[in-house]
Amino acid sequence: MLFQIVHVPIDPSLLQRQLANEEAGACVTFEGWVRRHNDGHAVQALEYEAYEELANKEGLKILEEACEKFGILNVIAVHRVGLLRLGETAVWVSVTAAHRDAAFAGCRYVIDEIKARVPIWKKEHYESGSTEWINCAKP
Amino acid sequence: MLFQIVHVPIDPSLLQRQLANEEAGACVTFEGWVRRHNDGHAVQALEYEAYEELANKEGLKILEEACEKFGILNVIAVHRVGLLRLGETAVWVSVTAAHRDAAFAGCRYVIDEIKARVPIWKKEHYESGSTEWINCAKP
Amino acid sequence: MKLHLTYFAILREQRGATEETVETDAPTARDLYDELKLRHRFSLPAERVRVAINGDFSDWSTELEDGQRVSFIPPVAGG
Amino acid sequence: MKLHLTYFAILREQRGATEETVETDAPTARDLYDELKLRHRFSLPAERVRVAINGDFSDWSTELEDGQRVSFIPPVAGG
Repeated sequence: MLFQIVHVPIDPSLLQRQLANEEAGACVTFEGWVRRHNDGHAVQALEYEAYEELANKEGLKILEEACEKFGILNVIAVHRVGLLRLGETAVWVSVTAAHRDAAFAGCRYVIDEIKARVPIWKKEHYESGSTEWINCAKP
Repeated sequence: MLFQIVHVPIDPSLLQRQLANEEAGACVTFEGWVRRHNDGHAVQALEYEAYEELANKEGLKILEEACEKFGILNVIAVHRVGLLRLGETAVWVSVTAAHRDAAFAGCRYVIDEIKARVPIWKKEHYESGSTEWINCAKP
Repeated sequence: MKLHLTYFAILREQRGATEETVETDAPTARDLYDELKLRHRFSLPAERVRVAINGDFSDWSTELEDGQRVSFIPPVAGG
Repeated sequence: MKLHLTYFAILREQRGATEETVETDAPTARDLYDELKLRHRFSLPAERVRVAINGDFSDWSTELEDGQRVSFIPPVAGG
């Protein structure tokens, strides 16, 4: 079980090798990529920032919950911070289990909870030159 | 959109590069691995066999259905045949979409339908020396 | 009529051959399977097998025609 | 008492600083946020912010103690 905040590009093949397990029949991986359009805006880059001390604690708590709830074998989740360009991977979550039901459910749980609970923030840089902290606009 | 039966080890990084797309915000990947235990038997190797002409047609039909049902951007599914050792990847399915709901649903649909409909067969070789064609035991 | 048969997996092993050409009067795919099941002692009842004709899934009730390629599909187990 | 504050994301930009040490009489975390919101014109109402004390999520009603590390957590947006 591993949760990491990284400041460099994510290397999936290196990470996935750590999940090798002869009892695992299924591996489900989620990747979040920087995409060009969000809510009709043309995005040029994304800036991610984390409160690392708290993010690591909360991230690990989510992975422990996933193991307990879904009986998965292992899980690695990595979130990148800093400036990301279009097409780059912002978050990578990979879950192994004996069977695919648990692997799918566990992977979905982990990414949903990361998005909802882990102190990471995203600023979109638009082609127009303006920027915006996502979810922080005035109510 | 690509469905393939291959006779050599699956190379995920090579395949996933074909899915790069600036409109994709989510990529969900399923891998089926050869695991040591099935139904209490100790497995030593798996032998997969396909009716390739029909498997390719039926596989592509499944991918088309997934695109239509879930509005995904792209999907690649590759199934390996021949003799596979423990830990090797038998099937690899990767789906891109703007958002993760569609990517998860599309990936799950494709692997479920492949298992149910595509003419591929699996023979388990046990440590005891015996073998068995899965799903083909007498009723 | 003459039909070209291909066998896969457990049926291939029970037949002891990957393909063969047969002469038959079986009117439908189902009749053909029943004939071959008896001859080669296939363990699978037709209810658990599907048929493909000329590379496409087909119905058991399809009338066979000379020169067709016929394959019997045991229960699949990909993934 | 003296508190060590760290700011992130939109609050860091609105404060114009990553961290600072403040002298305050605010009894609770909520009182402290209200005080700082007024002073620095933070746009986010407390209802949309969470508080962390010494590196753990905490309640707004927590009584503050001298020397604590306090962080305000704007709505998160990972992934």
